[in-house]
Amino acid sequence: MSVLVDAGTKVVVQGITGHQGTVHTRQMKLFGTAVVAGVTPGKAGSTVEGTPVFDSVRDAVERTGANASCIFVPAPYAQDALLESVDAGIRLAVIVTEHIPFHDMLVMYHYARSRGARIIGPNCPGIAAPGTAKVGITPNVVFRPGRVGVISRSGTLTYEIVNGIKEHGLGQSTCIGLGGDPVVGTSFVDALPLFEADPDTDLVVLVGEIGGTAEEDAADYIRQHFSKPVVAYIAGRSAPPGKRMGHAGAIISRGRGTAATKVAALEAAGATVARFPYEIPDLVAAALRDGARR
Amino acid sequence: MSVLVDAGTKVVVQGITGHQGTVHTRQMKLFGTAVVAGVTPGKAGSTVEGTPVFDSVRDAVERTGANASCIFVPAPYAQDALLESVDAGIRLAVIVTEHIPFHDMLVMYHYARSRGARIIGPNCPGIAAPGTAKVGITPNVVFRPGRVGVISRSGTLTYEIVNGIKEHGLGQSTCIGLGGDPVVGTSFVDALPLFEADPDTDLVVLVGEIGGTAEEDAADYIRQHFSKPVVAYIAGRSAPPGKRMGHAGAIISRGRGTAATKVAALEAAGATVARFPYEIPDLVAAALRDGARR
Amino acid sequence: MVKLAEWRGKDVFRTYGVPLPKGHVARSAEEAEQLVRAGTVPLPCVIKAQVLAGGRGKGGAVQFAGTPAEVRAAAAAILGLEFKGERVKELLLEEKLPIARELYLALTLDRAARMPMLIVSAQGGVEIESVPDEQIVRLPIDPFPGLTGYQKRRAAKVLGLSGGPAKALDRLLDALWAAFDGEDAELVEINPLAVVGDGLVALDAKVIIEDDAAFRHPQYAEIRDDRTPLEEIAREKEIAFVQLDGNIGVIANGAGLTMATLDVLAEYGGRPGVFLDLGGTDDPAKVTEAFLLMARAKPRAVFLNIFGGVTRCDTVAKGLVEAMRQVPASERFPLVARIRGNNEAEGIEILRAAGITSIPQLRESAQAAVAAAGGRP
Amino acid sequence: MVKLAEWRGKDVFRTYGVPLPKGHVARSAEEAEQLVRAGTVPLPCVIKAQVLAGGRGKGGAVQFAGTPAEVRAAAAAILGLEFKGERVKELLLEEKLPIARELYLALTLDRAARMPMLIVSAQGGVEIESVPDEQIVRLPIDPFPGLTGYQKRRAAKVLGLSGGPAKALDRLLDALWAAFDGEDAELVEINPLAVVGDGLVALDAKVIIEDDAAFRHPQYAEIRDDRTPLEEIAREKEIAFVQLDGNIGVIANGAGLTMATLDVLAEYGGRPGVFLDLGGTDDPAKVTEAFLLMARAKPRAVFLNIFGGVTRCDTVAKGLVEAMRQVPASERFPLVARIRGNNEAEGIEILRAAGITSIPQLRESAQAAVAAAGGRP
Repeated sequence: MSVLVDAGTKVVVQGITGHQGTVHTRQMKLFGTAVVAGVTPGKAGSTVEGTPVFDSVRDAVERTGANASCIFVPAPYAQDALLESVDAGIRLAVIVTEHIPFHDMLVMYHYARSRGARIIGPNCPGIAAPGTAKVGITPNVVFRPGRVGVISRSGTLTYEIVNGIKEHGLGQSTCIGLGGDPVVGTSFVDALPLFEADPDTDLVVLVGEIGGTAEEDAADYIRQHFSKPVVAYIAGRSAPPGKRMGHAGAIISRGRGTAATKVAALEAAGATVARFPYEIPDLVAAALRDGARR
Repeated sequence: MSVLVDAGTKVVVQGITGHQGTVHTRQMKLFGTAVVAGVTPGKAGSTVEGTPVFDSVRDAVERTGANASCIFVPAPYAQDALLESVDAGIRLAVIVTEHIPFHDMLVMYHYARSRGARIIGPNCPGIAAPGTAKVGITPNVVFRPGRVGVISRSGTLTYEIVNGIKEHGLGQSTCIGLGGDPVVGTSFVDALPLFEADPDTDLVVLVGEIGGTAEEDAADYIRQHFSKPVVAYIAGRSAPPGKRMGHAGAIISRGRGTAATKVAALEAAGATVARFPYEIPDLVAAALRDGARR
Repeated sequence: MVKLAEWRGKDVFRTYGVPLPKGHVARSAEEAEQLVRAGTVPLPCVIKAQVLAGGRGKGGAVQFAGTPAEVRAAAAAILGLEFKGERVKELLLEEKLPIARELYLALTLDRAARMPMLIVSAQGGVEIESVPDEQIVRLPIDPFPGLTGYQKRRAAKVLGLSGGPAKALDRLLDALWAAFDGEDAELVEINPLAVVGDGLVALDAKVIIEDDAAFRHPQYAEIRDDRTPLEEIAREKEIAFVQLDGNIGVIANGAGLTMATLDVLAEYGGRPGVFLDLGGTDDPAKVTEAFLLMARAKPRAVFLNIFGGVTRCDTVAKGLVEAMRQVPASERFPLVARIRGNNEAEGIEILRAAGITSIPQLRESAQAAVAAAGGRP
Repeated sequence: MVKLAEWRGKDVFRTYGVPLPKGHVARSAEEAEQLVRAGTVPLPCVIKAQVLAGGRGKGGAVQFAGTPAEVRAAAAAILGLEFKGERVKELLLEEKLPIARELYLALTLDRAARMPMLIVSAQGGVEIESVPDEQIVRLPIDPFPGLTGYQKRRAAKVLGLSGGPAKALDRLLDALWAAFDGEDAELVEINPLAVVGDGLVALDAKVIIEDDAAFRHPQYAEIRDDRTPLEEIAREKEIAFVQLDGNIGVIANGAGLTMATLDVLAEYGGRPGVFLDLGGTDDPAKVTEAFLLMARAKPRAVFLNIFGGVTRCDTVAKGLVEAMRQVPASERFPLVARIRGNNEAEGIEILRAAGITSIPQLRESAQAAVAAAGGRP
């Protein structure tokens, strides 16, 4: 089993005729994902990487049974693309697009929520369940089927860590890259219950960053509701306050969201916190040997 | 048992210091309802009919544990009052106020829904469960505890019919007046499942009107999901098209929502349809003798 | 509801940026001629009666003219018309445009979904009721976030528009949505919406504003195109009052009870001519006012059917007795009363003291009312 | 993010109807004096340095003046200041008002709730960080339906306002909400908000606009108050680039990996001075451009840490080799490279051909970078 995606996942790629849309359609297919449709208004009838293109998500869903969307459309049109997919019945949308105004994302989040749809992202790598399916842009080479769940606010750092887990001889059940924006559709607190319920996940690696309080909230959740071992890492320990560290969400302001508060909260919740990414594989292996956190 | 209200219902009256608010606070109390608080901004500290008045629903909920609201505030302020009550944690709001613009009601409906709150009304008599509680303005004298559920789009006509049931020697489990506006928080289709699940309701009287397709939708629901006997009546059989018959929702336009289509749909669904209000008590008594509709 | 005449609807459209033909209102044939002579309205032009009923084209209420003299003649002819019961007092003169296609667009309310609904059809220029259902597409619009880009693209596809006209539709739909939302409309309809060259033009405008939102839109309070004089007075007094084609006046409280009363009267051969809904009041003066208004409608008989809830029976009885005292003998009418519910005993006693009997059963009282009006039984 | 100077923030406020003191910007002492002589700014007045840092009052960057001569002197004094690293180039002159109380208001984002948040405190006029938490009230605002009446009443209660000032607050909050929403702001803050007679006046304005919404607000593109010159160039080239106080240049891809790299460097005594996030690119020219920009920052050493995903290792290697070719010998810097992930082998081979060794382990490569910059180990 896996989290959020399974053998029945059928992906529609919104913005499939763009460069990124095309490249990652190919990569998703190489990962073994059923990419059944693409959408670009005005391009109906063409194909991309052998996948039929439609004018609207509604057409794509009606004709192919697509049930998950991967969104690559440029930021000014991303809100419309998400609303369209939700309205067409899609209940899982991975938004890869970066630089979406957070005011737009507020609309998207609340609209999706009112319809029972889940957003991963924006500005995120998406979901990869080795051996099952991938919705997003994580590089195929870093994965290997296994029993470690990964939830991360980072992109490339996640690949680095996932690759480290693989090189250590372990593998992943599902990896979810949540994205580093201030407003994300799915946060750690939203994702943790999925892994708690997943019988094929034995442990979760949680990769956080400075900024916001998502990791503190995750710590609260872990303390109260999460039974599996957690290995965590927080990037940005040495980042100065007031400087935006690439991710719009990664900024320490007004003394909130520092690495120190996050590490302390996670440790208090019983998580093992790595000081550096390269420590993670050993800590994971050790925690797996020790078994359940409680 | 009863529907929507029970022994734990604690009512806050919004607009309690207005004339209607005061009169009906008294009537609700006489019915045996726990009216625990009133709200009128700027009037905190006073009392109405022995009930303490607060400046905000939030204060009222915090101080009295109110869990249902009865809204009498004038139409221009009704939207704000409803949002306030939902935001304060109220999950059942009866809106008595009439002449609320439907554009406002759209906002209210979707906001309440997103928070899991239920609206009855607007422009409605509200809920009365004889022997339990009343939230609204139905006259106390027409009720008597019993096993007949009543759902109605009308006001006074409901009292007439409920009174007829009483005079026939029967009584009501719960009576819900949904209101006659084009946009209502709870429609027949929303209310029927509550009565289906209520072990103390043996039969439902459904009082409809011309206009809209709420009765046709109810008929669909009854046919597919409702097991108890239904006695229905549709007011406005002789009303001419294009004339608004008092209720903003009661208008036949473009040939939709006529009494004939509603009666036909309900009869096809297995309901007994009365031609006149005064036929209802006999039909109810007969249906109760015959038992379950299927 | 306030139904706006075409020219008023187009004024609303103009405010929100819906593209319109060049045009102007005229209230006399002279004025019409002057408008085209001054070039305010280009020739050739269309002259349209400003009435609320549909079907103007077939009914001679829309004419075309190519010269000032023709304009004057057509205007004079139309101003003389009585169209489906409305006398034509105003004309709208508009340039005649080279129309490629006629489409249909409307925004109204989808009650079941509790959402506004966009209605789109490529079959414009005819009454929408006559268009087969499969050629009409209805799109619910969530008020949050409002009309979206993909819905506009869908509408363009349904209408068979691409390129320039599709872009024009995108802008036009934003304007139409803003008008619907901003004016608290029940209906905004463009039929036909014309494809003219690379753009779109609203040839007609049907706008209905919701009464209940009047507190936000005082500018519509003056418009009374769609009411009889008595209905207008009733509206000012905030009494729900409808005039139908019949001779029995009905005073009841509550819309449902009023309709049920009409149904019973009709069953026994009565023809309800006026109905007046007291609603929920506990002021006897309001009841008196309502009765006096009813008297002005000159019914053959009046049937009072009250079930006391918010409105108590004694309140109604008091108001009624006072009204009967004020109505001149020459205008009196037979009265059949039925009052039940809250304070029933007190109300019956007040009526009895004034010589009026309350018949408790709806059927029997309705039959008595029909008889009083001179019908059977 | 675009932080607006006070006067720019007040221009935004003015557009949306937030009440402000009478005032005007001056860029010289002469201009300042002229503004008060002409009556554009009434006397007595306040003269405020237009810098982005807080704490201007204590730092001498805000002064009061009662005569034109005093205005000139104060303006000259402030224009000479260097305030927390910013040179004062602009002044805002404003009338001095009779202030009854100073309050605090702000709208920003509540990330956890995914809603805007209204922040209210009766303790205005001091930095909000110094106000005890129990004196600050935070109200989440659902974007649908937006700021509501009951939230505004709550805010008035928290601020201890009633009567005229409460009515003024109601209007002001609507204006502030419209500004926050309409301008895609990250923050709109009024501190202090002054009670003046029966009304309210925004004495200060702090407005931060979101970069990502620039496509809707081209007017903010010109504002560069808060960036170093190199950061400005990077912004134009759409390269994420931050200058810190240190000497190792870091080029990585992805925000998280960049931060992790800083953390590792810091652990081994390195001081990262510039970091540059390549993000996701597959254009070698973009990589070259980034390297040339890095060269202009004159780092002691550069650490390249790439994990290939969207950005492939060979792309980076090609761009890097080209950049090293273009950098003049005098500006060369020691380079430590670590490239992993997609097309790793190809990338390593390209680097090897150019004489650059990739160290596969993060720890070892970071240690090498620190050593190259002349630190330990």
